[in-house]
Amino acid sequence: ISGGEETSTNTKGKIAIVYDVGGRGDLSFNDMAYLGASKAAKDFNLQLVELQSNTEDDYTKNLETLAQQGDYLVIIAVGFMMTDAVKKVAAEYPNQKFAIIDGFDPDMPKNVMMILFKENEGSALAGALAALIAANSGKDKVGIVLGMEIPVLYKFEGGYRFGVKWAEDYYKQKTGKDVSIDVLYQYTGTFNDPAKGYQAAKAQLDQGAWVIYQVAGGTGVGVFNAVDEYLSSHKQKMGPPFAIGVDSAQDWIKPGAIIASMMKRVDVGVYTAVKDAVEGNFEGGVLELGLKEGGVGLSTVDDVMAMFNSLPEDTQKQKLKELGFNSKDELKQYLENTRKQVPDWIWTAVDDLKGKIINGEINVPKAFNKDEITAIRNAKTWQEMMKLGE
Amino acid sequence: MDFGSVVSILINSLMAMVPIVLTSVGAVWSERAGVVSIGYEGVLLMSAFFGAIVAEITGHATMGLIGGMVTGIVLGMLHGVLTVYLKGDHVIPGIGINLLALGVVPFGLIAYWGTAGQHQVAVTLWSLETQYGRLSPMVLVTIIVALVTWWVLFRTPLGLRVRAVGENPEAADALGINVEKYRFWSTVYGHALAGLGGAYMSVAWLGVVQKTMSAGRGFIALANMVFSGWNPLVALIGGWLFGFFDALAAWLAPFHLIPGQFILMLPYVMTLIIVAGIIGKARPPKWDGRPYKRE
Amino acid sequence: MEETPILEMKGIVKVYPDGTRALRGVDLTVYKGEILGLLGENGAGKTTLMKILFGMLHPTAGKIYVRGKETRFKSPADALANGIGMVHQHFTLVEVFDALHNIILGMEGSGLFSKIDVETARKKLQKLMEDLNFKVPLDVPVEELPVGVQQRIEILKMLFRDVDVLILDEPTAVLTPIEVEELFAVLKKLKAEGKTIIFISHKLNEVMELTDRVTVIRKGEVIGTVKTSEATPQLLARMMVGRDVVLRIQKPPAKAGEPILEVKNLWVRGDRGEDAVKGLNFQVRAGEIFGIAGVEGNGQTELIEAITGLRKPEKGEVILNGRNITGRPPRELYDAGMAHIPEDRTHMGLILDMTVTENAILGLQWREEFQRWKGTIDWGKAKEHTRKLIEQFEISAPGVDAPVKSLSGGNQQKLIVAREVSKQPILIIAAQPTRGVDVASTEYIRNYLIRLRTEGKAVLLVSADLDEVIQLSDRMGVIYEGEFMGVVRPEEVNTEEIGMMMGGIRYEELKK
Amino acid sequence: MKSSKSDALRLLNFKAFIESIIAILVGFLIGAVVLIVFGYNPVDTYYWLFKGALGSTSGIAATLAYSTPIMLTALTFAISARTGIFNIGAEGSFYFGAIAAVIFTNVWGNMWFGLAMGMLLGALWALPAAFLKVYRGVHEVISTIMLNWIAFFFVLWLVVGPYANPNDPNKTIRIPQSARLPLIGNTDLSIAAPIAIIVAILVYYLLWHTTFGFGMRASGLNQKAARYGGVNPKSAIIWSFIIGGITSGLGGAMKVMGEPPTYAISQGMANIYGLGFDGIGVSLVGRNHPLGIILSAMFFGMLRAGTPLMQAGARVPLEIIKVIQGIIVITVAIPGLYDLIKKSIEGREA
Ligand SMILES: Nc1ncnc2c1ncn2[C@@H]1O[C@H](COP(=O)(O)OP(=O)(O)OP(=O)(O)O)[C@@H](O)[C@H]1O
Ligand SMILES: Nc1ncnc2c1ncn2[C@@H]1O[C@H](COP(=O)(O)OP(=O)(O)OP(=O)(O)O)[C@@H](O)[C@H]1O
Ligand SMILES: [Mg+2]
Ligand SMILES: [Mg+2]
Repeated sequence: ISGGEETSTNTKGKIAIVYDVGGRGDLSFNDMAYLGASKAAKDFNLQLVELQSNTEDDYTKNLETLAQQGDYLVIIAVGFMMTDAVKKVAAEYPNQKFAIIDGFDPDMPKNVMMILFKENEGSALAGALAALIAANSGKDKVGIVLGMEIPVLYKFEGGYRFGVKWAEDYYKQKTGKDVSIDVLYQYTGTFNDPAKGYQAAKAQLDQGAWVIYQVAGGTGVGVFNAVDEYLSSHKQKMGPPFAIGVDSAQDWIKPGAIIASMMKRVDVGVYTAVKDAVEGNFEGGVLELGLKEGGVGLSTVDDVMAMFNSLPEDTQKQKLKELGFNSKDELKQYLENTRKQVPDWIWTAVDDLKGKIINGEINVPKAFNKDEITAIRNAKTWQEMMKLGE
Repeated sequence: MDFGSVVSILINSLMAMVPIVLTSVGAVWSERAGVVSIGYEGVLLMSAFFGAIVAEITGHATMGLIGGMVTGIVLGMLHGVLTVYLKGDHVIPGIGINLLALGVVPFGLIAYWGTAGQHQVAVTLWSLETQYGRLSPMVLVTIIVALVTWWVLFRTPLGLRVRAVGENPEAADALGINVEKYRFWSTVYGHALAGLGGAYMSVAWLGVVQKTMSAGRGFIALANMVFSGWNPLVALIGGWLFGFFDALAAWLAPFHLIPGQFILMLPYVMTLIIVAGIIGKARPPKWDGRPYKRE
Repeated sequence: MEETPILEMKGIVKVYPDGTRALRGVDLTVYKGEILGLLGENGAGKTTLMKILFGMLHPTAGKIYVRGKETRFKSPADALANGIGMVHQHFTLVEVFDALHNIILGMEGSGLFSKIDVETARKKLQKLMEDLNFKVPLDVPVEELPVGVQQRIEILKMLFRDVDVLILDEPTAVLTPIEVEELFAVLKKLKAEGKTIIFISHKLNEVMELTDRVTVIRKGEVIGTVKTSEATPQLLARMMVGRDVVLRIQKPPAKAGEPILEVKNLWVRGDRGEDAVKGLNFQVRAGEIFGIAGVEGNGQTELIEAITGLRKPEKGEVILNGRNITGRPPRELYDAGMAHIPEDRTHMGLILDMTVTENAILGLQWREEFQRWKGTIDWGKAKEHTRKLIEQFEISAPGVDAPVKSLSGGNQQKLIVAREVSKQPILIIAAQPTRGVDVASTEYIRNYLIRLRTEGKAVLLVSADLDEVIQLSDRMGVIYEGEFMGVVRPEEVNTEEIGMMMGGIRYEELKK
Repeated sequence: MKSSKSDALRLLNFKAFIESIIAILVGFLIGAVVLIVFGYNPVDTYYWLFKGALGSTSGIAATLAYSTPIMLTALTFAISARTGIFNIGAEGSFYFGAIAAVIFTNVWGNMWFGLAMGMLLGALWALPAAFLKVYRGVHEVISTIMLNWIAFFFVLWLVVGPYANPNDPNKTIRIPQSARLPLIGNTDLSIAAPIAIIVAILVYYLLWHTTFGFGMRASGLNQKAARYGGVNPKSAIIWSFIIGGITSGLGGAMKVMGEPPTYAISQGMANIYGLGFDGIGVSLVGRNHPLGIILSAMFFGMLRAGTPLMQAGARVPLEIIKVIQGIIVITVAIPGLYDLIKKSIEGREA
């Protein structure tokens, strides 16, 4: 008796993916991992087995169960929280290939590919975009709403702050005007209470934040709603003010209110791992994806449309109806118009920063712990921050 | 704190109080009749989910609210049958309903909308757009529900009987009052209000269904019910106070006067202080949570 | 005079869900305008029968005829609609409501959602109370009222509903003699108005005084019905118990010894902060029964609670066997040789959801004899002890592991007495020891108290049953508003004098 | 005499036990219907579920490991319930037990010290609710819900700030090797599991075989009578909170000291969150009886341990198992299930 048997006859093998407790629907790395894995499964004709985790205690058990079955090309663990579990299980099953998203351990066994992202780099772009939009509107505050305070989020916050400071400098050089942009930030203490995100974003808007970057999983959905509500109560269809999405190209959720998203291409990472495994090129060790590798970046309209296309047909139709569009093209057009609310020079400036980061001229600091983020928070200039990163 | 912020915090707290107050008021009524339920967390979640479905199917947010109430009614009937007619334990079904919701909603999201975890609701309730934020008519509805519930409970024959049934069902029974009927429908009413509160979250307040969106509000509402001394009017005030401290905490957070975690504690610490310092003893209805059997 | 009976029950059988056969085919006939007494030992099935008549219970078999017509009551609502009302053995009052709301409950006289019409109800009630000279305060939460008043509210509830047939299940158990007199006056007036009354009591003299006919039930069967005018208490007792009962207590002369309990200038506050006990002084000596008589609510409860460590006195001293025990916790007092039969059997004396064994060692759980090693209970020994008590005191219980709530009231009370005596105390405090207990058990308990006193123990007896105090006590104090109106030997005074003292006249004044 | 049989019955109210079993069966049955409705094969699903939970040493080890913390938090609820208190503060004490273990084993790397400090802090955190109840009359439902949240944010602050792991941002500093609970045989199961079972038996012994426990149960059923019986209900209540805090605190400490591979509190407290609440359901299904709780915790542990294979083998989503759990718990609430079924069986025989 096996539920999977009949389908596996016409596939070339199996891959498995273990989600962390956030699970599918976090609009974030779990969803992105699914995207990459399902694409790979389709492209290479594989069967995809998904395991959800109820709590953190399930990680080891989930991985072990899969490894015991022994017939997976590669087992993908999504999320840093699985690091210890992967390390342990991989050591017990040296012939099983694993990939872990966001997880790093210096002593990780050789059969594990550790896929890491430079969220700080992508967040720097978000920060620059936010600060320039604010400065351009004569405002002096931008915001960031985060989930529970966990050090992983410091990378986002640090990068965002770096981008803001860099933008102050850029703006001064471009216009000759001094600006000082404050970053309102708050950790909402939860990844799954949209109401908390909504209230946090409202408070920040009240206090003058002009662009709000959300790094809060399910809580972040509330941030979009708060911005959207601000717009409609000011009889505006499009921002500014804006929200910035995270992890996946979230712009389609509230077109007009979301200017862009800081994408973390977990899908690319997962796809790469599967591809390598299928083609026999799988190697353990670190695979770090930054701006240069296309592992992070600000979403383009095409990215958003690709994300939108990955939704089930019905969902797409319904969403279009809800937004009042007759076709996907209209949505696309709308997204493009949204972006036109921001002057071209700002987009150019962000591209400029991106180029400098890619060519190594600028090094975005990475905050791993409280001391590091505190240092970044206290730094006066981006140059000072960069020194911290070294 | 300028005027705008004050108004904004006020509006926020009013919007945030709705699910808590509705649930508390419903729970007050149900417990006044002697039926305890701790399943409101699950009721909120499931009615947020089913309310959204109904809203989208019918295209009317009000229908969604009614859908939420119906969800509450069905769950209330389940609870009522188990506790009132079958004379079962009052606590266990609630635990079960909470667990059930944690399975039904994430599973239902995938099954119905094809999106895991969350769904943006297409049809939401009209609300008053102000410069300081949106104000839902449900705030008014909530206040009216609390007032009317209070009036009926303390001023009318119906309320008198409900209270009698919760204080001493034997006394009520001996006067020809159908204890089971009153208890059962009180339970249903309680859960129906919670259902309304849940649907409000998805089709009015937040415009989203998220797999854990009740986020402890069902339990907060129970605490608020005890806080109120089983009085719908005090529950209204208590729910608003909680919403106020919640909104205040969100507003204070960006100032980082103390570590963020301590700001997040604010509503809970304040509740505890108010209860310990001012309210103190609350006396539940005497037969609260006890099945009534004639033989 | 073959009129149609207003009520007729035929072949009523009742088997409770747990299998108890409470009634085994009872026939009962009630005529309009009579007062029918219903007698029977604890557990005979009186309450069950009446609850069936009132629609609260459904008979397993049998038929009920009301005014000649076969009727089935689904619930009390049907019975009330047929003009049958019942005052229950245990109070059925909503304690936080006032009398008015308790009375109008279910008959508020307006639509479910309209405002309660309090004023009309109040007028009707006031007239009713005036007519019968039967008054209660209408606006005080009933929990703050003395039991006697609560009992009146129960009766008013039914009269407010204009019932033709009034069932009273042991209404006098908690009343003082004066209150009983008043109640009887009202009942006679009601009878004169043509109402029919079914009256349940364990007190034979009451039945003799009030009723027209008496039906006696034993173990779920009717033993017989007699005209009261043709009956004697001895006859009724024999019918109830199935053997001769000694109705007068045989009391050997007292040989009072050393004072065991001394109460000195004791002041105790009541629940509402009032001075409930005002500077009482008395002694109870070894080998005597000291009785306290008085209308309930005159500080007896507070006095006993203060002596037994359940309430802190304001002032004064309590000395047990020469040791100052003022304000010490109960456990210490038990160790010092005190035993306490509390007035509130079901709420204080027993834990109804616990087993017979667990209840049998309540308050003795620390005793060496029940310990396996220090702090742990040897249930084997506890059960052994319980079996002995059951045997010695002739308690009828399904078993030592049965929940104590499955015992009948009389047997519950016997269990308490047994437990307290097994503490081997030097002082026994007995509060209302025979309230609601049937004749045979009453006889047993009273004789036992005498025996203990004759063996040299000190007994402090508090009872609202004046006969009981007079019969048992060697000396008695009559309490009124927390003070003794006099401490006398029962044989020195007559009932009338005691009654006046209970009403607040001092003995010295009486003798003037 | 006849006492031996009745003793056995008392040990674990036999009828209640059968009723729970029936409830579980009915729950599975209804769950099967749900599965069929959504196009899954119930036989297949349950096969993989039980295979995963009981089909291998590692499955059984996982079952026991999952059951350990919820057994201890269930005891917290049960002890209070027996004393007449609705204590849902296990969650908070659990957090404090866990953080205490992290902090103090890093001061002195001794296992017993870690466990002791976990129990101590768990008990201390239970005290505010106890005192508020006894001296201010604050209903324990309010105070424990509020205190749980306060504990959550407070411990979160410790986890993110002072006790964050400088080398690994994903968790707190680890329990030192010397203070970790030994593992049993060749499995990942630590001695936490047998310790929890022993604690449950001790609690049973305490409640039913000591004068102290007798007093607690007496106050739980009838405070007035308990007082009359020489028991001080106030102190019984306070002690029930304390002992409950101890079991949950121990649970929290053992969670981090005895579960490979983490040996720390994860960020967001992901590995210690929610176990206190789960304990309530476990306790209720176990009829608030320590011995019932041992079985009920193992049952819940089994459901958890079986889900990975159920997901992988039968391709059934995790949420289904929660639906089934919910249904089982609701079914447990149906009283007289036993009588009902007994009657129908007897009816057939007659
Ligand atoms: N709910 C019940 N379930 C099972 N048995 C019961 C129940 N109520 C009463 N009984 C039993 O039925 C029998 C008759 O009880 P009932 O209360 O009618 O006696 P009674 O004559 O009114 O006694 P008392 O004088 O003590 O009031 C007793 O054996 C009693 O234990
Ligand atoms: N002791 C009581 N027991 C039961 N219900 C009560 C009690 N006291 C008041 N109520 C209920 O609460 C309501 C309010 O009581 P309250 O005495 O304040 O008002 P009222 O005199 O009836 O009307 P008004 O508000 O006009 O004074 C009453 O109408 C009644 O329904
Ligand atoms: Mg009776
Ligand atoms: Mg008034």
